[in-house]
Amino acid sequence: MQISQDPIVWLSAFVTLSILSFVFWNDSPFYNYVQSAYLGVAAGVTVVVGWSNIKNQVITPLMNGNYSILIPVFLGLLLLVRYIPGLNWVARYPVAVLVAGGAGLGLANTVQAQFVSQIKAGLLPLNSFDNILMFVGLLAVIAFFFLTGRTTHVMEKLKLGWVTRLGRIVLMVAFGASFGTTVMGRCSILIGRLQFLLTDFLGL
Amino acid sequence: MNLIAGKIFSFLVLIALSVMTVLLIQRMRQSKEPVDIRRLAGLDALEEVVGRATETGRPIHYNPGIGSIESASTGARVLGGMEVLGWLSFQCARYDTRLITTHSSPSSYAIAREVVRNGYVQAGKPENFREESAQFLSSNQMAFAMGAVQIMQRENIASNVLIGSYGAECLLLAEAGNTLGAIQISGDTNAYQLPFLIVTCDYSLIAEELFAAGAVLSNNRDVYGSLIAQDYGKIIALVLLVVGSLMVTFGNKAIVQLLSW
Amino acid sequence: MKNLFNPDKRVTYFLLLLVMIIPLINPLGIAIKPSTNTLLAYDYVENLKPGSSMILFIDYGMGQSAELTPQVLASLKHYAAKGLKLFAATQVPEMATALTSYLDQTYKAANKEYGVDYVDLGYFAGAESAVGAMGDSIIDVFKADVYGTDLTKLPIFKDVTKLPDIDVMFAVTASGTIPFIRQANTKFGMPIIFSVNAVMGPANVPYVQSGQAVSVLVGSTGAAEYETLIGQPGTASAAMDAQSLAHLVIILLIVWGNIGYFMEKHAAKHE
Amino acid sequence: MKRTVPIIVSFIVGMGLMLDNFVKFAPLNTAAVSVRSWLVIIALFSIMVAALNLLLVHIPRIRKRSGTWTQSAVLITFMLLTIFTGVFMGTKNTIYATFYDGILNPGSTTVNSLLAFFIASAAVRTFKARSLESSLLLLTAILLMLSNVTIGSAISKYIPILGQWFTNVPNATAQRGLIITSSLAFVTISLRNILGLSTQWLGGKD
Repeated sequence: MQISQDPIVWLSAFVTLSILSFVFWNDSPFYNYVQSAYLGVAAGVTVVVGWSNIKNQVITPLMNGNYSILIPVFLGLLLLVRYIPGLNWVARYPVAVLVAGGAGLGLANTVQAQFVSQIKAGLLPLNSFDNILMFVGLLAVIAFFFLTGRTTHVMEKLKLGWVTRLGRIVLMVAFGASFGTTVMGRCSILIGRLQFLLTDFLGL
Repeated sequence: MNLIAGKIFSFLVLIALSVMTVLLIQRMRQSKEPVDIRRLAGLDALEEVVGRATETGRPIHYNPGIGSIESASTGARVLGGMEVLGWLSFQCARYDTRLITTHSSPSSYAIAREVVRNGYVQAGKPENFREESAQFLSSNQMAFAMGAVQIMQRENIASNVLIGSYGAECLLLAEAGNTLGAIQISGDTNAYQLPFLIVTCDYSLIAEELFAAGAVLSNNRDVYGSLIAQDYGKIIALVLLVVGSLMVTFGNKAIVQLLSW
Repeated sequence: MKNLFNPDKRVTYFLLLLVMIIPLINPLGIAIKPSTNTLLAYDYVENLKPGSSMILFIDYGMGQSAELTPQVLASLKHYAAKGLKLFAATQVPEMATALTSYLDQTYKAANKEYGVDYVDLGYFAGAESAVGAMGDSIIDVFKADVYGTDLTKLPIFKDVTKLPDIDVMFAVTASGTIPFIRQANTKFGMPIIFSVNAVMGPANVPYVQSGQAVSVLVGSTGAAEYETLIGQPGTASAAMDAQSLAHLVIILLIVWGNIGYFMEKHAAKHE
Repeated sequence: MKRTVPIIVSFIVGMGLMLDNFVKFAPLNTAAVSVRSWLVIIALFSIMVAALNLLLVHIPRIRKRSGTWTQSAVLITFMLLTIFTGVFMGTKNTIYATFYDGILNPGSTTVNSLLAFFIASAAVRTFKARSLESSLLLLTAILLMLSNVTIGSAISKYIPILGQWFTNVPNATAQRGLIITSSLAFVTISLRNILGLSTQWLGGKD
């Protein structure tokens, strides 16, 4: 076991152990101050990377005479106006373009990507146990999500209340699958940290 | 001008959904019909939440999660939670029960403060409104969760309401509430956090049930109208699935072609 | 009775740490058998003809890198060995510098030529909207690579201007697969290989079954299997034994807690 | 001017980008290409505003010495140091690289690793089979936990097979149901945003 000589490895070992101390000592000052440092660096990195993008995607094209880019730049700068009292309504224009643009792009393909494609994928020949189970399970889950009286009263009249309960049970299997796999994800991040401490730092 | 092949059916479905949504929202805005939603376990438990807190004299804690109101994906969920908060604050004002809410973003803090104060005004007791009912903790997920847990432990809360937009912090909040023996109701559309909420809380509003509960409690006509439109969309899906599957079983691919038109 | 089945938190923390550290120091060497998902992704790339183009999107933060970076490195080593032309970008600002180091460890290490075999496009703002804009023109979205050189001057962009010109997408995401499916697969049928953090594995199975995604590699287990397939065991394989024991401990804790719960309920019923 | 025009703008942009996907109509398609490229630039400015917003949250706290102002002081100093070295001396500069590899990388990874501890403590204290549903959830979770890791197949070769079946049949059909129903919710919410029926993104009262 020979401890690493690299100062950066020492610094990250210190940061790792300070944050891990939170688990055993809830308001440990190490955790509080190291976390503040990390949040500061994270915000700083965002500004640095954002600035290099502004140079590449805004300033250089403008200098090369591509003036059509002035429109989005103008809208982007309007976002800064939000901090001038009385003028913050001006910032609504870039927000409108961003929110509506995102919604429009999402809407354009959501129906095909999720609604239509997944219904097509649900059209299975009912000739095997798995396919029949998937067919009934899918109908039950969709029926479970009937919420308003207009549909649920019809379900009660047709004595189909049990379909909603079946839908809820099938959903529990899906949530169980996600729950089980989440544990793997959380553990792998902690194991990654221990690997760093044991191999890179302590050289085991 | 012509339609792009392969996307025509989706376009028709989108138009049908849009027309239904707009018409139903307009009609619900005019009609006096009460918001009629199927029985939701989480909704009925809200009475129990207020009752338990009033009997024991211990406060109710509400927390909308780390999600911000501005972003499209989390905004609707936080606003659904705020509608539940509106009902809660009215009940707390009526029964003089203490209500504490903790927040991770200045905007959700500001809106919650307005919602709770409004609840006290409607109950005719504006003077009973207390600052503790809306507290901004931190925008960092872990610091926000631990701050809320410390308040829950210090105040020894009777009930814990976690309806909004959550990340991994909901595990911390729900576990703390559980170890305090508080009655807990949760609600989120985030399928990755729902498993934890269902296992740790007594009652859970699953996915769109959250919006339905919010619409009932605050008589939100727009949400009610769009929920009806969504239900009709589900009927379209069920019809396509049943007819399509039967036809595919007998080797007829007409519905599959229709969907890929 | 209460504290036997409801131990102090620190007891469970020590137990978890112990069970993870022991196999990291001396591994148990339990065999890693690749699952269908990993084979789907691996075989798809194996059947690509050399010189096909691939675009990599890093859509996870530094916090998830322990779970997803092993998969990125394993896949990039495979793509370099197959001689694929690689376009690499990230929509998370803090990952721009990390992306450069991942390319150095894989494509540069396999002495591929920058600008001809691979290009580092760095960070782009706008998430799904930007992927939508790349459908029109990648050059217009980025304009220059990380080093500031104009994209039109790079040989790799000779016959590639927009996203549909690229053969395959490799999206490594911790936030969601739908934005990539909507803007690339639905719009112009681009095949996508996903690597997602473990929590999103089960939720994305329908997209593999519907053919909208080639495969969805799941977290660090997928990475360990991929490392085994390319014959270069790395950090993910080394972590698998610790994963196994950690999972066993958590399962035992759940069972133990529930035994206490049922005994308590049983005792309460008889009072 | 303050409310109606932004709503009209959002209607035009939203509808335009949506229709562009379905309709081949030259003026609409070319306009949509440029609007999409605008989104990238505006989004770039909005993340810069969000990052600088941190200054507005923490600097008043430092000036007023209120609450955890010492932590805010540490945060702001590291933020400004990172910005200064990164912008003026380049990202290859030693100080910037030390902050990146020595603080940001371990910091964000370790904060995320804490969740493994909380799952372990919650496992014994709160994950109880209270009802039929939570027991079904827990049983499926335990099966998936075993089948996801190598020890599962070591215990018995049926575990991975059963795990795969649960993932590809009951789980897949339930997730498909969730996808179909959530896409309907997404459509109605996005429509209400574009058509100006819900305007919480406008913010403010006037």
